[in-house]
Amino acid sequence: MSKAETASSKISPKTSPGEPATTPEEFIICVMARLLEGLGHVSVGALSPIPGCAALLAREVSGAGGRVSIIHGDANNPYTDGGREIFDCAGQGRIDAFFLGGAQIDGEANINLLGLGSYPKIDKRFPGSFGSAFMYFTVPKVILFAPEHSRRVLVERVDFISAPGTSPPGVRRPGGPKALVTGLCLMSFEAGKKRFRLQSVHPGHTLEEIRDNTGFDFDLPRGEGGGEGGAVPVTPEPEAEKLQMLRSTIAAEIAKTYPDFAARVFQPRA
Amino acid sequence: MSKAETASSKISPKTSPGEPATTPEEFIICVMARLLEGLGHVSVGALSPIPGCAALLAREVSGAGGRVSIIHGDANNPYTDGGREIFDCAGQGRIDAFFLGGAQIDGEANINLLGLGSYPKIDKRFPGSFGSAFMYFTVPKVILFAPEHSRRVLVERVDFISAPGTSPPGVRRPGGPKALVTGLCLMSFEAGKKRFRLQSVHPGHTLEEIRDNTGFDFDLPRGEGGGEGGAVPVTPEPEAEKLQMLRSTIAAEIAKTYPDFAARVFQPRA
Amino acid sequence: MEDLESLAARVPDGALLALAPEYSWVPMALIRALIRRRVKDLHLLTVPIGGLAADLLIGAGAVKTLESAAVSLGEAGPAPRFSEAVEGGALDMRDSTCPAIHTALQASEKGVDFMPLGGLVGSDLVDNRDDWKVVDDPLGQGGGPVVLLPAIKPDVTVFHSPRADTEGNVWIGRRRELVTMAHAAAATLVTVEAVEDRDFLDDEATAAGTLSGLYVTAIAVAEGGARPLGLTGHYERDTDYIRAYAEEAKTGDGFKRYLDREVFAETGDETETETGAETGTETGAGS
Amino acid sequence: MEDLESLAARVPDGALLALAPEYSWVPMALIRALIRRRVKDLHLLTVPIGGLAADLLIGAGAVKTLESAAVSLGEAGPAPRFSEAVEGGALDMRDSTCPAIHTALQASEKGVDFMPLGGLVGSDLVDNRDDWKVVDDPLGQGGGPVVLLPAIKPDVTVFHSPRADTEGNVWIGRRRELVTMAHAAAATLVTVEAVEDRDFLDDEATAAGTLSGLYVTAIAVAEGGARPLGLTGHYERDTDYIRAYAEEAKTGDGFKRYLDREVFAETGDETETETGAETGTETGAGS
Repeated sequence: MSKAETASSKISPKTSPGEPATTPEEFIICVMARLLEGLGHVSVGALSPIPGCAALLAREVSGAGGRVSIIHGDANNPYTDGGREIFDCAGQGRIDAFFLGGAQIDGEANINLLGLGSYPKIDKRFPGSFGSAFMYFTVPKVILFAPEHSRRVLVERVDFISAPGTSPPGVRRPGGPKALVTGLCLMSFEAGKKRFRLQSVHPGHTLEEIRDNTGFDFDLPRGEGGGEGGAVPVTPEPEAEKLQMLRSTIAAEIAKTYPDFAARVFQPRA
Repeated sequence: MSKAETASSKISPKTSPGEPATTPEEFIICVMARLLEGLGHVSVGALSPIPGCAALLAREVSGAGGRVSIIHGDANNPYTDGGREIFDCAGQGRIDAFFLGGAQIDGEANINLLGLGSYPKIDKRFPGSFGSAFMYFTVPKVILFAPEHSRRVLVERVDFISAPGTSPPGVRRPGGPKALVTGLCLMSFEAGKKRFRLQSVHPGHTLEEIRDNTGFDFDLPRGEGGGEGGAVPVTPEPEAEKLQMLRSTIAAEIAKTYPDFAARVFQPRA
Repeated sequence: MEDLESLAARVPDGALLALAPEYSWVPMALIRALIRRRVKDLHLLTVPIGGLAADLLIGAGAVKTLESAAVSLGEAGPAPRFSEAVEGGALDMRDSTCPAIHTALQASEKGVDFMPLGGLVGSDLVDNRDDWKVVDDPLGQGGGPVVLLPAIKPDVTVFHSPRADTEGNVWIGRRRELVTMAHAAAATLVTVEAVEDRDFLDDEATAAGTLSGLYVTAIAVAEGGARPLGLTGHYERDTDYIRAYAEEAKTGDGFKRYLDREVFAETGDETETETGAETGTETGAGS
Repeated sequence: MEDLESLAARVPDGALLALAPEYSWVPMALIRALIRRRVKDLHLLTVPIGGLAADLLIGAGAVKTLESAAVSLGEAGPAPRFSEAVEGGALDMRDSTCPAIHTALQASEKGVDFMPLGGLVGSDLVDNRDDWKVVDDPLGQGGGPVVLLPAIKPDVTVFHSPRADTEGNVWIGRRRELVTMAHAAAATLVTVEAVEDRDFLDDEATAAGTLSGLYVTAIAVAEGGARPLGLTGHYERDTDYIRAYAEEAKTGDGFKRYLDREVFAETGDETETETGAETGTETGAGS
């Protein structure tokens, strides 16, 4: 359900001596995985190898008890009740985290997977809204994923709301956006304020660069006392141990669903 | 879904020389089968060997194209989508005929499968309404089956309406009662008039006897010109050919679902 | 590792307990264990028809509320403890009809508050269910009156299956009411004849008849766990036994004798434990 | 006996045609036969996501109305004929979301006019669907606004399966959206790799993954009938072929060349007929 899976090529953090350099994909996977540790059930949609790796890595790190489901594949696919089951499962409250992308994401976390223009007059059509209008409401921790951090993707206002970021009181909504992971940074989302808050900037990038490439206004990290305007942390590098796990166990596991991706991203070193 | 399956022991019609006498069960089966000939799909509920035989016999007589489904058994059971499928199937309009019994049936074809007394104060409890409140609405040809023809069963007004015989205009109701088969006679039901009409009296019985044993008023057969007050025909004896079919092919088929019944009713002669 | 008694301990007093019909793998050994642990105040939901298990629980005084489309011992006749309890006003009875129970579980399966169902209008069932609501076609397209059924969310679904795998998946074959019951329930407890060292989901042929461990809270091995009822492909329903029960349980005294002999006396089910048959696995991710 | 062309003749112009997603056994040979018979004015429903088959039908001018949650060629990128048709205003587009399509089919499966679904409120999809209705909790219990989706009843459901049996039953494995699609539809047409001389319902193991012939109108054998898409356990998706299509079909001229070569030229599918692969059976009791 997410778009092109190549993160910004600007990320090229240092690694331990003797180890190959961390790739942008590996970096993003580790950022995402931190958001998933300890969760009971992370479900991953179609065509999502990076979220899939993140979910598998988080499960591995968290030890027993966690479950990852990857639809459409044969491995890690628990669904035997047809195409509706993943949605039923979310409606039952059995999915703790899910990923959504967006051709456009705006400052209120509305997402647009459908197209550009004034509906129904579409100038540039994307595939469509998929299950976003339901999953965004039902899964408690939805992680938005935008590899391309640009004003083209992160807009002031989406052209079409495939799924709204927030809902008025009275609308039943156990779920919603909790974080946004891009090629440049990690943001959290505060539904009460309807605003994103920058959490950390990926190594090699700056707040300036993020402001320049973001079409909406956002809050800065909270300071020591919880107030506004704190310093902007750097997103931590992947821990060596996790990187090792990712390149061995997880690479083998994700290859069952995404052999091409695994070969491209992990194989040279596996 | 029907009650005790032993038809009145008063039926003992003559048979061809050399053939064993027709049993009451065989007679009723053949009466019912005539109502089902040419139908696309006859579905039979649980614990219904007599309707099951009738449906299988009608299919055999009608030639190719007919389908009989018998739930809960392994043979002739097409349902693989769980307990709801027979109801969904009826809701889709794919079941042409179904059987319902009733601890009580009244003159407006209301049926009571639940109990005697003033609900919820039940003096005599029966199992319950099963799926009658749905099947009676959705299956075009529901055949009521009351082996015991008595004022205890055929009452003026049922104590509890498990399923109503008719519905007011505006209620969607493609289905409903079309006939009532008892140990004494065959009646049809006219929804517009909300009344049963006697069609024929089984051999050896009389209109007088039926009046004495029926708790509700009913119409007599139509006369030659379609008017009221025609003569009362005798229900035809089973055709020798059908009886032969019943005792061979159908007996073998029904034994897959009801071995005890088949052994008791057909086995001595099969 | 779970056994029958630890599984039974997972059903709290007052639970809304969902039970499949007799042709659909009722966990009789677990029901007996529940009676032994003297479970009480159950809200029992039969999906949609009850039989021996419901009659035992009712007779043992474990059931406060019963929601059911019918209770019967099938060819063995009426369910004696059920009939007497209703006639004596001892049950909070919520009479229903088969498709209404299936539909209300589907509502929980989808996470919605209600589902519509055709038919029903004019049945006395509707007048006596203050939780059901008849509305005029809410689409406003002249569809006429329709009954809205509130979702039923069991606290616990229980069933017996021929087999589980070591991943916590359970074979359900074509008994797909068990799938809906598990999806709708907060917890699902399963007894099985045996646990196989494989993953049913690895094989397309077995995957089709498998309920994922995602929905299974705990599993215990109980050989013959559906007896005296039948289990597809394993053993037949013991009709003589059930007829004898129907006769003996006609009186309260007879039922008490039955319970003492068949449930409380530590012979039948307990023997299984002694022979090591009742070992079990707990799956990782119940809900 | 049915073959691909007679099956295609059973889909009338203007039909509401339901099609499963690419991982769920799309009958590509039948889609090509439909294009050869120049079917038109289809109301195409993708359940819930469309791919190559939808793109071919749209490009061939066979689709008037499209109801879909998304159309994409997956890893091969956007569906070029779909994108151009929407951008050019050539389609009556009814944009939906995956669970809404499943739910609307379930409504037809149950024979009700509508079903409720959670979420959705506040999505622009809702504002643009005049057939969807947002109502305040009709149970009157403060559940808040909920979307009611009218039932979708396909005229025809089509799919490809590894195998049918001689009784007209079809194997669907765990692809149970095919069950709902068949239940909801007036007619269901199936192509299969082969017909086996047995009854899937006789065996509990195969029964679990079987759609009864009760719901199947007609069957034709079409070996490789899902190619270039994949078929579980039989052949893999031909990703190179689909990438090449995505490139060639970017222009109208390229698409026309593709159609002439791959659909209208009597090579691929026709060869199968010559080798006797396309024979078929018609089941007795379609609906």
